[in-house]
Amino acid sequence: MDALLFMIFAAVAVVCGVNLVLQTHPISSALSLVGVMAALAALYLLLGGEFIAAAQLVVYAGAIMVLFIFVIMLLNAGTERKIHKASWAKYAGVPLLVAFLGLVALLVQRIAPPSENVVFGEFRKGTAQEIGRALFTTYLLPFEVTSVLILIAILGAIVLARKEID
Amino acid sequence: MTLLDAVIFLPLLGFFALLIAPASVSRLGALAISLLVFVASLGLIGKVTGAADGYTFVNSTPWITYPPIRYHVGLDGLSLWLLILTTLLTPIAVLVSWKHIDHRVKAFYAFLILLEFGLIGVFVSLDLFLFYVFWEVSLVPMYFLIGIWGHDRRIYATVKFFLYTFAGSVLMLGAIIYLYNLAGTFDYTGILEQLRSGRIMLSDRAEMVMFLAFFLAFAIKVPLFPLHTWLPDAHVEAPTAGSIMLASVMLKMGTYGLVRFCLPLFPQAAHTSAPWIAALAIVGIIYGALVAMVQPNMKKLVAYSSVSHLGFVVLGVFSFTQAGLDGAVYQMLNHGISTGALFLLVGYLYERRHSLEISAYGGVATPAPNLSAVFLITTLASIGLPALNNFVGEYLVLQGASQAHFSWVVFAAVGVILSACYMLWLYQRAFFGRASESLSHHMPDLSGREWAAVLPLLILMFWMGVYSQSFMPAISAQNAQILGQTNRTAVASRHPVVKEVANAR
Amino acid sequence: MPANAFPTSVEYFRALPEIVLTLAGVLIMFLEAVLRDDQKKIFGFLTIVGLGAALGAAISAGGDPGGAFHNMLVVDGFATFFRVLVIGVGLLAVFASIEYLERERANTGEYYALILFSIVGQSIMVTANELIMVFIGLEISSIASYVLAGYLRDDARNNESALKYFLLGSFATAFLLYGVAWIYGLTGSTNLFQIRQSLASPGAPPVVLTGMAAALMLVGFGFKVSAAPFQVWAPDVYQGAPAPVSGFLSVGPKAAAFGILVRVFMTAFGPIAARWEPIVWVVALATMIVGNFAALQQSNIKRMLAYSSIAHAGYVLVAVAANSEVGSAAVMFYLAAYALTNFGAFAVVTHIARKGEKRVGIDDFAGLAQRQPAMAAMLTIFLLSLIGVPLTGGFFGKFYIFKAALDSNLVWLTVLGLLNSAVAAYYYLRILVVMYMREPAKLGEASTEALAEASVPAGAALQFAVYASAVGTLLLGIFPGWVLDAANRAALK
Amino acid sequence: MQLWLIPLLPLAGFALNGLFGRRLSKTAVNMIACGSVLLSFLWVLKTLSSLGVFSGGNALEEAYREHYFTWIRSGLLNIGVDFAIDRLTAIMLMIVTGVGFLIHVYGVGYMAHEGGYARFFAYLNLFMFFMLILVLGANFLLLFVGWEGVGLCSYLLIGFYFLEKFATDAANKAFIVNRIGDFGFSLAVFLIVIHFGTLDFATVFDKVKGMPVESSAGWMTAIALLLLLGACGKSAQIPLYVWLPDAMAGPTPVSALIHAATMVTAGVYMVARSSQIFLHAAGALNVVALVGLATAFFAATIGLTQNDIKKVYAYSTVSQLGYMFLGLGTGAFSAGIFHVMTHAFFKALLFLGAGSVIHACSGEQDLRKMGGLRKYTPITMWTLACATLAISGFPGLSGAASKDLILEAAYDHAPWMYWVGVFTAGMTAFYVTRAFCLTFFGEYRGEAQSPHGHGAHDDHGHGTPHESPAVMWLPLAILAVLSLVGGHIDIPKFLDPMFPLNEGGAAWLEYVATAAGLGGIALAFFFYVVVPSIPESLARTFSGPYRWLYNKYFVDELYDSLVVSPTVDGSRSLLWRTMDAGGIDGLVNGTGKTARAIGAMLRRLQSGSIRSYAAWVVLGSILMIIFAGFAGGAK
Amino acid sequence: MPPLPIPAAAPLSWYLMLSAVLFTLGVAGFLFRRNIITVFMSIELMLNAVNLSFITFSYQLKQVDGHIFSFFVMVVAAAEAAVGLAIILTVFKNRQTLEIDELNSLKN
Repeated sequence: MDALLFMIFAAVAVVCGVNLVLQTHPISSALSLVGVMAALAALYLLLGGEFIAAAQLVVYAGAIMVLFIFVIMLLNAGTERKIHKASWAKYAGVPLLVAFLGLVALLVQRIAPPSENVVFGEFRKGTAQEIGRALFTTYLLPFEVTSVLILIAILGAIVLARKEID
Repeated sequence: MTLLDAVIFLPLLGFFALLIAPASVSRLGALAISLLVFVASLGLIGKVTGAADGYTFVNSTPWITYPPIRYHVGLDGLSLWLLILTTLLTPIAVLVSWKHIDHRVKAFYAFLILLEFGLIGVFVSLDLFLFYVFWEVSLVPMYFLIGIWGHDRRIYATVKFFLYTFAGSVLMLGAIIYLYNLAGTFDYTGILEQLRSGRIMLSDRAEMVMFLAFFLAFAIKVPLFPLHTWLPDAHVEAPTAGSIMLASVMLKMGTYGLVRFCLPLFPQAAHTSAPWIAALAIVGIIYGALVAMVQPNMKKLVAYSSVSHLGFVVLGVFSFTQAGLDGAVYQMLNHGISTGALFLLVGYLYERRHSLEISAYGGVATPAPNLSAVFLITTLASIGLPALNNFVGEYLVLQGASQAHFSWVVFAAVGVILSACYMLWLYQRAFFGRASESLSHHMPDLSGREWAAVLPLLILMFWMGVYSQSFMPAISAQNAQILGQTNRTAVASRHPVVKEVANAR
Repeated sequence: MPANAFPTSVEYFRALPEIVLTLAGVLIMFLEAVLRDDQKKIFGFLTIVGLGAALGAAISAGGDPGGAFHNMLVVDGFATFFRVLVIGVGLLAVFASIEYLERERANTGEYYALILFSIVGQSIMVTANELIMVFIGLEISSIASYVLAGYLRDDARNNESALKYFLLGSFATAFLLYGVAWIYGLTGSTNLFQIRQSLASPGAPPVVLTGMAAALMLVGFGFKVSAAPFQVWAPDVYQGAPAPVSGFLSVGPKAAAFGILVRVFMTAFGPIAARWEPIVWVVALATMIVGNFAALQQSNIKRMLAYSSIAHAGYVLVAVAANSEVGSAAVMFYLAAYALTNFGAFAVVTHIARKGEKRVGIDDFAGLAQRQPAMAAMLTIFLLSLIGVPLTGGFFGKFYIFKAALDSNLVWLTVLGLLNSAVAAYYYLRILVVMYMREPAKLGEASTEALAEASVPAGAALQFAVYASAVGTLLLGIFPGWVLDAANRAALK
Repeated sequence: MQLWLIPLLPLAGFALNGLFGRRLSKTAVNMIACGSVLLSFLWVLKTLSSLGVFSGGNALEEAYREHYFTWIRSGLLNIGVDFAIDRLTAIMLMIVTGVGFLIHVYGVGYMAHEGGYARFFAYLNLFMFFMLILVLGANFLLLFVGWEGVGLCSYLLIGFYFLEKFATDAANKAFIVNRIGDFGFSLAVFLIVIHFGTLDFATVFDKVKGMPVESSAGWMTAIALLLLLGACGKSAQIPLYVWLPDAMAGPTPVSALIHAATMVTAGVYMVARSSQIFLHAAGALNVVALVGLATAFFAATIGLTQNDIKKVYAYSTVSQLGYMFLGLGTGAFSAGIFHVMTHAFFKALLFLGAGSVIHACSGEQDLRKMGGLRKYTPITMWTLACATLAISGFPGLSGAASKDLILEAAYDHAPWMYWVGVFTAGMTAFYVTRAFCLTFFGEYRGEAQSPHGHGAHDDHGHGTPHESPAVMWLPLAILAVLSLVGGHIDIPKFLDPMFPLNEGGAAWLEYVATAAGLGGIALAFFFYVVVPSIPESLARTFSGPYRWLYNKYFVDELYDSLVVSPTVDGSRSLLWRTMDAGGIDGLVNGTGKTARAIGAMLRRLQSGSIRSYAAWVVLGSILMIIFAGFAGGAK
Repeated sequence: MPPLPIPAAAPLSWYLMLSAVLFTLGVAGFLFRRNIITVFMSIELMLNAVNLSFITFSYQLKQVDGHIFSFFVMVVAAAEAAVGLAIILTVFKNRQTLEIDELNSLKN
């Protein structure tokens, strides 16, 4: 059952991912990215990450992607124009990717005991309170520091985009 | 704080003083400083020559705690005269530039004095690190002297000069560090002691590698054929003062390094590679002379002649005989005096005629008899006429070399013939014959200032040629020590000193 | 669940520098909103005060080393050294920026705030003992850097530089993260000490896998320190960014990145050194070569300095490859010397470039020795230091690095590095040649105001930055003891 | 005993004239120049007499030496400035100072109207100084000092008219050719130090005495031959004689003093001085004889055809020097030295006479433009006659005495050498007589009005030839007397303790030689006075050989095309342009170019395109993963 | 009906492989897409892939830390998004284009 679910969502994720790469219009790319994220959220759930799954949907799909789409609209970016700029990435890209994927796959093969299966509900640490406790004890400092990160992001956005906004 | 320290740091202070002082007083200031240093340096002679061997005026104060780098300086017979040579030639260089340098005067004299600082430091450092520091420091002012006040292709020349020497010295730095990692100290005497006592052992390969690293740096400075091509350019483009300091003192840094470091530190490697080096030296002697013979440009001619002369020095050093080494060191001084004088006189000619082409001259003897007389004496000195300084050095070098390998001198002595060829030919073309109208117009005889600059050198030519004993004992004593350190590990069979003793009986 | 759920005061004390800096940044942002424009002059001063306070805090925090916040960060000599370094760089950057901002009529508040925050990020990086902290610190400093690089948002060069920096930076960060993920999966922890323990333990995960993961992280760090083949972004970014920012980026974040690189690889990945040492060996060599050789033919001085900074990263990597106590000390000393020297050079460039950075060609330095002898002299000092001429910090830096390398028997790397430094001499000399030995040909027929502009004296603050760097460079060259002892004491054991 | 005074007096003269000469009056210069030499001559006499030389007996059989100071000391090598005086030195001293003084005096007259008057005498004094060092020096290196010094002075004096290219060329030639000789000399010195550990004459020769005669060629032979090479340079022997004829470019007194009487005999002196070494190297000694004989013969043949009076005498000098070497080579050292002395007398006289003639003809040196001078310059003619007879070996005159001794020794050594020598003697007699006749007999062939004399360097041009002033002919007279009676000073006996003389051979040897001489004289007289048309017809009939002789066997041209121009051109085109500028420096600059090329290549990788940058990152990460995962640990 | 030939549960390695594939896809997007925004989105994709790995490992190790880490990654992603888009805006304002290949005025 789990396996079936995994396959479905994995398939969705991969298809959307491929679509993201293939689409020439940013909007469709963005939408397929949303698809990926949704699928991933489901997989998180399978892995027992309730909180993360929710965050995934809220933060990513909800907030970030909306921002993206907003900007795309703002700049009403159209489909990519075909400009022939010979960048060696275009030719070397595929082999590079294959090589990279191959290596990582090898890594995966070596690392994870195929025997161990993911059983839904076996992992209970992913709940909100577990994460909350961790955040406010062990990971207090990073959590606080993140505020600086957010602050700086806001600041940066203002600095750079002020004209457009006001 | 010894007198030596004063001699070392006076130029540095002078440098800053010149920077601060207004440009109007730069000339006089530089002259005063350099003369002061010279007088002070004369005070060093007595004590050093008094001491049989070992170092005098030693000052060893910690500079950097870790790694232990000390400000360790000292004088011995080997370094003394080179130091005096430096301090003597600096005021002369100042005098020579008096009229010749007319723009950015302040900077010029500042750099000149800074150069003196670096050069003095090189000759007195007894800490390898300190030595390297001074070695590089002396490079910078010369770079500017050539680059700013040189002739047309000065930039090419000066960059070439800097890169050539820098490339050589970085490898030396590597070797120095390696030595430090072995010995745990940069102190020259300390390392020497450890090598002698066998507390640190170098594998033959390691020794050879480090020897070559040092040797390359020095050989480039000397310059030893085929690493000499920076020299003609640098000399031709440099201002007179620059040429003088370059030829008379800077080149000696290389030969000094060979004697001071290469031989005692890496005796086995030195002996192993001696035949090859001697071969290069001999090739340099003949090659330099032949190429000098066909140069249309005076400075180039003198530059190539330096290649030839310094070939003798290297040959003497690597003969590992007392005579050869004494001759080599003595020849360093001689070359400093006579070639310095040659560049100085060429500079005089240039100031008058604004050309370095020999063809632009001819018949100078008629309008300027004194100048030509002085030039003639210098010429004779540089071709090694007896009773003039070079003869003593060349004789000893060849004598020593002949004791090591007679076949060496059979070739090397050819250089003596050739030197006569190119110098006399130069003299004939430049000074003999009928002077053209324009030439005799622009060819006043020596002025008082010019006399003042050249006279000390003339006197020294005769003095060093006739009564070498004023200088030689100190040198000999030191060389004997160095030879002892060098030949200890050398195989007895090719042990020239032994042979010399045998001959004596 | 650790006993002390709530941090103690000493822990806050150990984090004080970051706190101080953050507060200063926030204060400035607040004032930016409320103050009138003519009152905003004080920002520069404010920033300096904040940095000074942070400096004091960092030093005093170094007084009693130890971990804090569940060992999220650890304050040891190493961390303190780098904290002081990055804060010092920040000070210089501020001094160098004041005049520039006025000249470019950019608003100052955010700028200083960004500088402050990016320093927060850097100092978090270097104190981090936990990959999460490393990551967040890295991001803080990076994001700030992205913004700073594009600070003059109407300047096309700024935009491009910012975009490139941002995209490639995030790209590389993704690799870093992936590596972290693997390390986490393999060792079950993100704490550096625990990682080390698990790698050293008998039941350690297969070294092949950890090596690969380490390699992935090296990609991220290598990008930040602009090591080949990840150096590609540096020239474009440094050339495009505002001159003082370029100076700041080329030393501050880079120093921090090196700090954390050394800490992660020498402590956490110490047990698998055999895996990454060869990589670093190769990378170091490649970086030196790429930097030095590509710099040979640059005509834009900012870009040339960018390449040179790549080359210097290569030298530092040599010390990293040495992977020894001496090596880490060498890294620290070199970064200190390099920071002063390189930033000083950029400061001079900032001054010469004039409004809109029109005068950044090497030819624009022609005859500088006559027009602005002091500036020329200072730049000479910096260049000589970059070449590695004795009595300058750069020389001692190189010296210690190659000493460390030879200690670890990296003979060939040393030889090649030394030869590289000889090659490098060539392009530094070119600037000296232009400054001292060329007459200002372009100014010859240029208009009088161009001449006037070319010989405007530098403002007090900028001059202070330049002279301070120069003095520091010389001090490190003549009396390196004080910094070197600190570095040796702080070296990672 | 203050031997040092002997050389130092001329040196002082040099210093005074050299430094202040231009500000001094002519008389003052004369006083200084001649005075200093005269004083040193007198001091020589005083020294010798106080050493009891003139009181006969066995004075000076042991060398008397003085040590002044150490010149060079290095390790075990210790070379002092020592003067030593023995019988050989005594003779040389007498010749040098005596003849030298006469020539100085003569110079006063000859140079009276020349520019650079003070310079001339300064150089002359300097020459005296070095020449005296040469003969007084008590070790090889000091000898070498004088050796080089006289070379320098000859350089300066040959190039005295430095406005003329030919003069300075000749000067350079002289110096450089001598350098080639010195090359050998110095190598010999090195060998001597290697094998004897010292350069002091006494020590070295004592050691040699103890050694066996070297039959096969060993290091002793090597030393001897190298010394010989040096001697060949200085004494103008084959193959290094080429400089001497050109050296006539100098003023005539110079030719007389340096290139006839004294300097050129230095080689002979040196060989005689190191006789011990030569005696212990039989092969080398033989070579000396051969070289001498060959030189004597060929120089004489060349002399037959020369038309420049000074050239004639120059070649005769070369030839006479050959005789001396023949003497040395055949073991008759004393004969050689004897000939040195007599030759000094008559050859100096010949040159001074020639000078006087040239002076008379206001600078004309071509025999074809002279003639019939006997009515204008009687004194010159008579003195020259004495010299001519003396050199031709007229019985009883100085030349005959020494030459016959040499020839006898040659006969003992190898009869064929004797015959060649005799033939040469005949030729000698022929060409000196020829010169004499062409000068003084027949009609004056020079143009009556020569604008000015002595080439370009004389301000008193006047038509008809005229006798020289007393200051010039007095020395001539004295030398004439000497060359008449000089043969009766029994040098061989005086030198006997040093060079034991093998008792003279059969009497007929003398007669044959004398006959040859007289025959030569007669033939020349017949050719050039009685039937002046013969020479031209001969030259026409034997035009081939004549041209060879007239052009001195084309030796100069040979050397030039074989040695000089290849060296120069090779150095210029091959070494400098090709190797130095092209090869080595090209390599250096090439390195720089390569570096920049690499740089350009690396720059192009920096395409500015973000995607390619990303590709770099990916590539790098792949490589790293591979390296870390699989090639890892390969350190 | 016979049971489908699929295991009851998916092994960990599948999850990791998926994350690897997604990461690679992200890289692919970066390399091949020419629209800056799309390129930026590819980065987001890569980050998501990394998150998946974290969560998976966290499951394997039975630890919460992985979740925390991915949480921080999200935050960072958000921050990056804000700044990145701002940068893109300025670029667009200056150049009126989002073609990534047209941004190569700085090179060599």
